[in-house]
Amino acid sequence: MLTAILCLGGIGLIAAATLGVAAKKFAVEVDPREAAVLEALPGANCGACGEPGCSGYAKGVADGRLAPNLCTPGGSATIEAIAAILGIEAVAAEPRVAVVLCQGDNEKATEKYRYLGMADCNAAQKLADGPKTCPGGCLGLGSCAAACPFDAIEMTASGLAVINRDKCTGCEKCVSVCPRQVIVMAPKASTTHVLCNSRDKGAQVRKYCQVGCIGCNICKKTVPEAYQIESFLARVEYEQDENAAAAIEKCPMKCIHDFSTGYPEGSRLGSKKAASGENAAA
Amino acid sequence: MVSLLLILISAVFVNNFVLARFLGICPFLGVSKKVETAIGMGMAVIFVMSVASVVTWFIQYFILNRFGLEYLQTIAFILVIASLVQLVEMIIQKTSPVLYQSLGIFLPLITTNCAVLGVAVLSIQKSYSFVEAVVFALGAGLGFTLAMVLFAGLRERIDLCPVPNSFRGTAIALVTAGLLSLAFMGFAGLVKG
Amino acid sequence: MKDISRLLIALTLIAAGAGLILSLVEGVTREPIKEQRRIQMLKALSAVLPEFDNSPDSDTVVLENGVDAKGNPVQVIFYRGRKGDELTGTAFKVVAPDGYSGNIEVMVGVKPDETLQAIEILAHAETPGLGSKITEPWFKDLFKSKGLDNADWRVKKDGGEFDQITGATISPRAIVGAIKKGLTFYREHKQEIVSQGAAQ
Amino acid sequence: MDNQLYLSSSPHIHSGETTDKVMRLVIYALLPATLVSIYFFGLPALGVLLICTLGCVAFEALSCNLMKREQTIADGSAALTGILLALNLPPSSPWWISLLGAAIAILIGKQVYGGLGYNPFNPALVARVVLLISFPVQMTTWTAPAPLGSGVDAVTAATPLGEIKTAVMLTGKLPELATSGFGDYFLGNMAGSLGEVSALALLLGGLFLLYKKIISWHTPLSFIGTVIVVSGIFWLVDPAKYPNPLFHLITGGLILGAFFMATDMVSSPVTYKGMLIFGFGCGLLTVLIRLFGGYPEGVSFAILLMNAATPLIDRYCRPKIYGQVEQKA
Amino acid sequence: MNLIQEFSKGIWKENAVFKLLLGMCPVLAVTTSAENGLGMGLATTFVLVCSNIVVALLRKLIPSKVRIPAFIIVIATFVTVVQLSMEAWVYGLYQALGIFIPLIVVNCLILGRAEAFASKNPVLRSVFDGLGMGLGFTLALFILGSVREIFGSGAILGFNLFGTGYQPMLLMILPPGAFITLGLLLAAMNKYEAR
Amino acid sequence: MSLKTFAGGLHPPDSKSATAHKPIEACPLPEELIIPAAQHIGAPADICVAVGDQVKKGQVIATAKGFVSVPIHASTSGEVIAVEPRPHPLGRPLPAVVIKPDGEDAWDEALEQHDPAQLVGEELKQLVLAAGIVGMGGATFPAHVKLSPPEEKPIDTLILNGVECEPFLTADHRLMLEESTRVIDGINILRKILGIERAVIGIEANKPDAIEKMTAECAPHNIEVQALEVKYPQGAEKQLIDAVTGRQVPSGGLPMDCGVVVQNVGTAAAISDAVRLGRPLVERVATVTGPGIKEPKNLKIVIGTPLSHMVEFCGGLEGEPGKIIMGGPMMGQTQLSLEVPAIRGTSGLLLFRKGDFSTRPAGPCIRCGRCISVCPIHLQPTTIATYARLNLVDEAESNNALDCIECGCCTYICPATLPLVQSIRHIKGGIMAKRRKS
Ligand SMILES: Cc1cc2nc3c(=O)[nH]c(=O)nc-3n(C[C@H](O)[C@H](O)[C@H](O)COP(=O)(O)O)c2cc1C
Ligand SMILES: Cc1cc2nc3c(=O)[nH]c(=O)nc-3n(C[C@H](O)[C@H](O)[C@H](O)COP(=O)(O)O)c2cc1C
Ligand SMILES: Cc1cc2nc3c(=O)[nH]c(=O)nc-3n(C[C@H](O)[C@H](O)[C@H](O)COP(=O)(O)O)c2cc1C
Ligand SMILES: Cc1cc2nc3c(=O)[nH]c(=O)nc-3n(C[C@H](O)[C@H](O)[C@H](O)CO)c2cc1C
Ligand code: SF4
Ligand code: SF4
Ligand code: SF4
Ligand code: SF4
Ligand code: FES
Repeated sequence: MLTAILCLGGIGLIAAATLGVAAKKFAVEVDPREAAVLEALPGANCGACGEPGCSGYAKGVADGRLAPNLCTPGGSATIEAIAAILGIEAVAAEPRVAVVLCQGDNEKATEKYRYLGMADCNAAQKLADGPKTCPGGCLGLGSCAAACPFDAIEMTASGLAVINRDKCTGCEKCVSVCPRQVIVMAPKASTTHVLCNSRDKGAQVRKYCQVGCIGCNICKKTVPEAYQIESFLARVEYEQDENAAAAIEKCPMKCIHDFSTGYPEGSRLGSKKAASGENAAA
Repeated sequence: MVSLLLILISAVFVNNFVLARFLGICPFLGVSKKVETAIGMGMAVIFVMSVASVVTWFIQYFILNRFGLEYLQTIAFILVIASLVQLVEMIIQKTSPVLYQSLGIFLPLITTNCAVLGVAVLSIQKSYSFVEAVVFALGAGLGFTLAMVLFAGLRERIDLCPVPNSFRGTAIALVTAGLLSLAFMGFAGLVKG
Repeated sequence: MKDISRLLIALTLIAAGAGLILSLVEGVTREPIKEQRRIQMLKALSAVLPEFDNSPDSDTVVLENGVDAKGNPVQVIFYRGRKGDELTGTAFKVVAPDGYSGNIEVMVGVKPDETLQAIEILAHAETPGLGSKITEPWFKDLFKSKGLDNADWRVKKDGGEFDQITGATISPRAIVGAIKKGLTFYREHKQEIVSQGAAQ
Repeated sequence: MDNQLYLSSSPHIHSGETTDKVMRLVIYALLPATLVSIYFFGLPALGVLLICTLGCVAFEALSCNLMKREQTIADGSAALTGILLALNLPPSSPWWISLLGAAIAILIGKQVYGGLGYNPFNPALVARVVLLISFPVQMTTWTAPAPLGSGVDAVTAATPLGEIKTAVMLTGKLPELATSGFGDYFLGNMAGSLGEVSALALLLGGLFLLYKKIISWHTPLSFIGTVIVVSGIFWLVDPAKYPNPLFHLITGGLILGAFFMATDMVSSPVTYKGMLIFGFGCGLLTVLIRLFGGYPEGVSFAILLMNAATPLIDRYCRPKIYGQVEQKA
Repeated sequence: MNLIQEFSKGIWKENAVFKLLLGMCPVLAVTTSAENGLGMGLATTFVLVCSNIVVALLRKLIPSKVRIPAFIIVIATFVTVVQLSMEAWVYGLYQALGIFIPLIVVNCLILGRAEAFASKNPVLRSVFDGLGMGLGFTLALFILGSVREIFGSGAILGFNLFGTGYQPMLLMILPPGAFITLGLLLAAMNKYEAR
Repeated sequence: MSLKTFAGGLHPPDSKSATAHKPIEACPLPEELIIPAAQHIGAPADICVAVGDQVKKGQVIATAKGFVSVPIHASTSGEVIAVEPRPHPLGRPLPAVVIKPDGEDAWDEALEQHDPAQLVGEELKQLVLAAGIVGMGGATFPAHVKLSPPEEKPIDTLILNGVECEPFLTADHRLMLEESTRVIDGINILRKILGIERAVIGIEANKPDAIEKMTAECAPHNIEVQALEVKYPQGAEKQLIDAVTGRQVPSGGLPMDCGVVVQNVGTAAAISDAVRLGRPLVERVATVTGPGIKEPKNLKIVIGTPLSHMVEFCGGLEGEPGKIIMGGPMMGQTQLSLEVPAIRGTSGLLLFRKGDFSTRPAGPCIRCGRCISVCPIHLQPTTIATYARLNLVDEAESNNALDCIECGCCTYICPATLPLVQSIRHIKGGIMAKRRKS
């Protein structure tokens, strides 16, 4: 028994002594933030973050190279702790989501030409400014869906991007990738939108789209404070849009939509939503 | 000589530490996303395994066996390995920043890599001589590296594939590891024992 | 220096504490473990030996049988089972080096008339579901009462009389060969084995 | 609106060589071998072929449906995988083995990675090896050829490679069959998998593929060449223990593997240099496994192992690009 | 978070195997049968709970520099206790689990919980955390072991399921089967969760 | 003589027989000419005329803006009837001068004739600039820029590109047969500007008559003629240099980095006119061909002629057009309508009906490696395209995406009918954008 205690104690002593001395002798300056992050990490050195060990990850986080949420063992507590150390702000005050301001899918809007090639909106845009006749309409080739890190965008069968407002985190990746600037960020609370992005004159819009905004001013006349019209295109004033929905029925082109009542007809998300609604009722 | 070679081949291919013995799976799954990282990790493991097997061999035969303390094997080994790894890390970090970048950063991960402890325990279990133990450790490290680098290559490729949603991430990595291990079954029987 | 000494003390104490606890636990488990190992041994022995009432694990004869690959002598331990004073059988371990994957260790029990009482597979690394069928009773029973003189020690496939295992001939073949060798060795050294130290 | 004008990026003409055409040509190239196998092994062989092929196509269709992806059975790759799988099975395989094999090939070997073009391992070989390991009894029970119309009943027999493996294990010496009967082996008159048997039929198909430029010579040549050289060295060292290169060449799955399976472009390197390395690795591993491994045949494992190394080979075999020499100088 | 949640999170939400992918070696290695999986899981749970208790008790006393070695010693102690006890009283399982008993020491799960949880929480919470995590681990091992045993040997906990006509799929109890089965299980779970 | 060539490339059917033997015909003036300000690589020219102005043929209507830019000239005499955005070959309306020809086609009297023997290199170069000479091989790169290599990069070889490897096109072929004197004169001027002796004309072996004629006529001028293997893209600058000199242009570099300047034979002819006659670049030879055209022809057209006018002169359309391609089938650009004008870079007009081209949707890459084996730059198109699909800019860059010359070989050969070139072009844009940012 004594030998066991002595032996193990001895090994412990030697280990501690070497480590202690070595720590003094080989001390290396480290970024205090890095040290703090390391302290906050679980220290499991499991590699779940994809980095070689916790210290590698701590360094990456301190450098800003890595996101603070990659440590699975640590869970949300660790993420918060790291965020606190790095002084990263908590989530933005008002949640915003992306909205695709277009309803002109293959069935409702015309094409300038038939596009053959890479399924990428930016690539198509380079060929004579994209196949869609409407210069602002969604091309439907899904660059935004591919870019969204949260799988929040679905492409409908008829070629239109639809954003799942529950999944969207407001990261704006899709906005920066869309060649037609048809995606905008809007407050999540604002559910009424004019789903059109064409600045052409009404007569021209009618030629190429069944659901395009023609700038007829009816919505503005109905709810003056909620709408604004510029270059033949109506926009909802998101600051004062409580009553915006009142104009929906009035719009002759049916291009105003309220997302609180589900998704526009024809989009896959729409049908999905309806189905889950039934479930909820049952 | 031949027996040493057989030990080596067996540890690298036939009884590959990762794919046949299931040791060191955590880093195998965790640090195999990029080939470069996998190579670095592999080198670090080879190094630590070799050093650790030397030290633990001496501890076993000159301390534990001598005092009849075989039952302390686990605790003594892991204590030694953990301290050793930490020590090596500190030394490298101070003395050679270059080496540290390419090798040292992997060291902490190795402390809790059961492959290292596994090598130490197995070579005692197999009553290897000192030289055999070292060769065994080397082979185990090489086998680990081989599996890891092959796997990292495959994963880099899979990253570019439209894997079905439910398989994305770890699931497909595990299936791939399974197929890799399946291929390694071909080495079965190449060396007996 | 202060934190180093704190560090030293803490780690040493914890390690020593661990040593203390473990040595205590070891103290408690030492006997049961010994007993377990002995029971394992006796289990194997009683499976292959005819009835006995002594402790065959302590009634042994050790003989050398050639050298192994490294040149060290190979020791074979013969365990002798007795009933009363009568020698009822002898058990010893044979090793088949040519199994499908690695050595197969077999305990064989020989009756005084040089035929087998039974065999038991102690250790093997054959493929589960294939070679591992050597541990199934029907296979082990093939060897009951077989001796050098009343059996053709080859598997059926090679013209002998031992059933092989479908799809896995190598493992049985290895065992048959090893037992045959063991029996031959037994026959050659029977005198020493039976009589040595018989007094105790 | 019906707009007939197309716009696209250049170029505007295409060679006309398409994926389905490539697959179709490979299937044609396999016809001689399938016919020979049906000739030698009769209805059971036909059964295995049908179950594997239809099974693969069905599982492909099923998985496309499940994943809501575009239907891809028309590209012919699933059918090809099925035929190749069948050629890798013993003629006596029970129906459920063939069907399970088809499921493994298509689902685990291919579709979990996203379908055609993405699988890192050869699907047919994944299935074969899974089956071999899972059901060694069924997968190593061979029947001797019973040519159509000969009225001979199928009897179990060993493959030449299996037989020499057992013999060498047993006696340390080669049996007689390792030095004679090569003519029969070449034509396919021996026990083995459907597609292992007739080197002649397979060679015909392989040459057709080479001629049609579906495959390049690099992989088959370096594969077969390495087998000849490495097995030749062993043979020269001890002709009593190691069979001669010709034996290696025309028994077992070497020809099938070298021309049809190692050349599966999806799971092998894309550059010529890479293909040479790939073939070399396959050849070396094949001989080592055949001579020293636990399995009598090593082609499948060798190819799978090299499949695993393919990403690395590709990585280190990038062609030197135009104009890069000068830049460094 | 109350104690119940502390306990239950480890069973599913933060399951060590399915969600955190910790301690994979024993998960893959010993699950050739449901029984082995169960045994390994319980052994790990025991060590986990005990080490959580001790670490939670000592958490104020251990200087942070030697934190890791100290935790490892604590864990190794309990592992050795388990090892010795199993050898003494459940010898068959001891043999089946083989080298993976000493390797519980390096199971990232245990050190991870010691570091991440026990060293920051009081004893009682740590016990519940350890229990939850451990049982979650055990559950995962049991499931994996069952699946592999059912397909690989046609049996569950040793009871033959399908009669003699069934051809067990040997692959399942061999190494490749371990990886592939776990991969497929994970995919099935992803599918389930994505609904 | 053994034919020289480069490594890689392929042999698409050359489809030149419809026009190879047809002499160049002058296309009559259309109702109105649309002359865009952007006709070359570099900054578009500044329009300097207004509606109502009367212009003479060869008069400057837009001035060069910056060094890499050239002036634009009226291609006939008449009245400017509009200065506004008009459909442009690039696919969107761009500023253009619209001229209603007065039918006289009168040259601007201010244009002076010169004797090259009397002028020094620098003066000749100014004439080239003033004449708005750009590369006629398709890239429309201002010629005076190419002719101004910096001191530290000595030039020793001038290569004349008479390869015309694009299928269907025969304009350069006919030019060499019919206007060899102008070409040779242009070469002599170019040699004088560059101050070098060595000049080589590279011609693909499928134009034996051109090789024969040029060999005979070049001999007295000490100009070499090199017959080259028939292989696409033999006419691409880098491949041509490799074939003729055995040198390789460094990755990311220019021909002058290996002492070579390459000019199209048409460019040489235009330079001859610019110096001897003082005539700017207002007309060019273009092949109008393809299964969608009734009578394929080689035309001499004035810049600004709408494509519809050229089609009409060639007997009109054969069936419904499916693709209108400006240029050849490998590198040409598809057009939205026949209303766009031919510009300085228009070497041909190719019309396909639906069914004459593949509309097969792209499948997944089967890694057959063909694209790699045909790429004349030895890139791995499939790898770059995969990165492009996933928008992985850095990975594409490290795979040398920027070296791609967009020759189209890879897309042509790909059995999965993947739009490889388009993907690579797309990611090249991404790489350039990233570089600009940092
Ligand atoms: C994965 C695998 C494992 C095998 N394991 C064994 C084994 O453990 N024991 C054995 O005798 N044969 C084993 N074999 C079979 C041998 O390779 C050999 O084919 C067989 O022993 C010959 O016996 P047979 O004549 O009954 O077919 C195995 C085969 C495979 C494919
Ligand atoms: C930005 C830019 C600068 C260039 N500068 C020169 C130059 O200084 N000298 C030269 O000989 N060519 C120069 N070139 C011309 C190219 O070498 C090449 O001839 C031109 O891009 C057209 O080639 P292509 O038809 O093969 O694409 C330049 C091209 C570009 C795009
Ligand atoms: C793929 C490819 C093919 C080309 N083929 C030709 C050709 O056949 N004839 C030609 O004159 N230029 C061809 N070019 C353009 C040449 O690279 C180069 O720009 C031109 O010869 C330079 O002369 P220029 O500036 O006088 O046009 C080709 C370019 C590319 C990228
Ligand atoms: C030359 C050639 C060889 C092929 N070999 C195989 C093969 O061995 N196994 C297989 O499953 N598919 C093979 N295929 C078909 C196809 O590539 C295979 O289904 C893909 O691997 C699936 O992604 C081959 C195709 C070609 C063109
Ligand atoms: S919203 Fe923009 S990026 Fe998305 S599919 Fe439409 S055009 Fe493309
Ligand atoms: S990319 Fe970002 S902003 Fe756009 S839909 Fe996805 S989550 Fe929302
Ligand atoms: S990658 Fe570029 S250079 Fe290479 S073949 Fe394709 S288009 Fe031509
Ligand atoms: S040619 Fe097409 S299918 Fe072949 S490797 Fe290139 S991209 Fe892939
Ligand atoms: S349990 Fe994590 S490496 Fe083995």
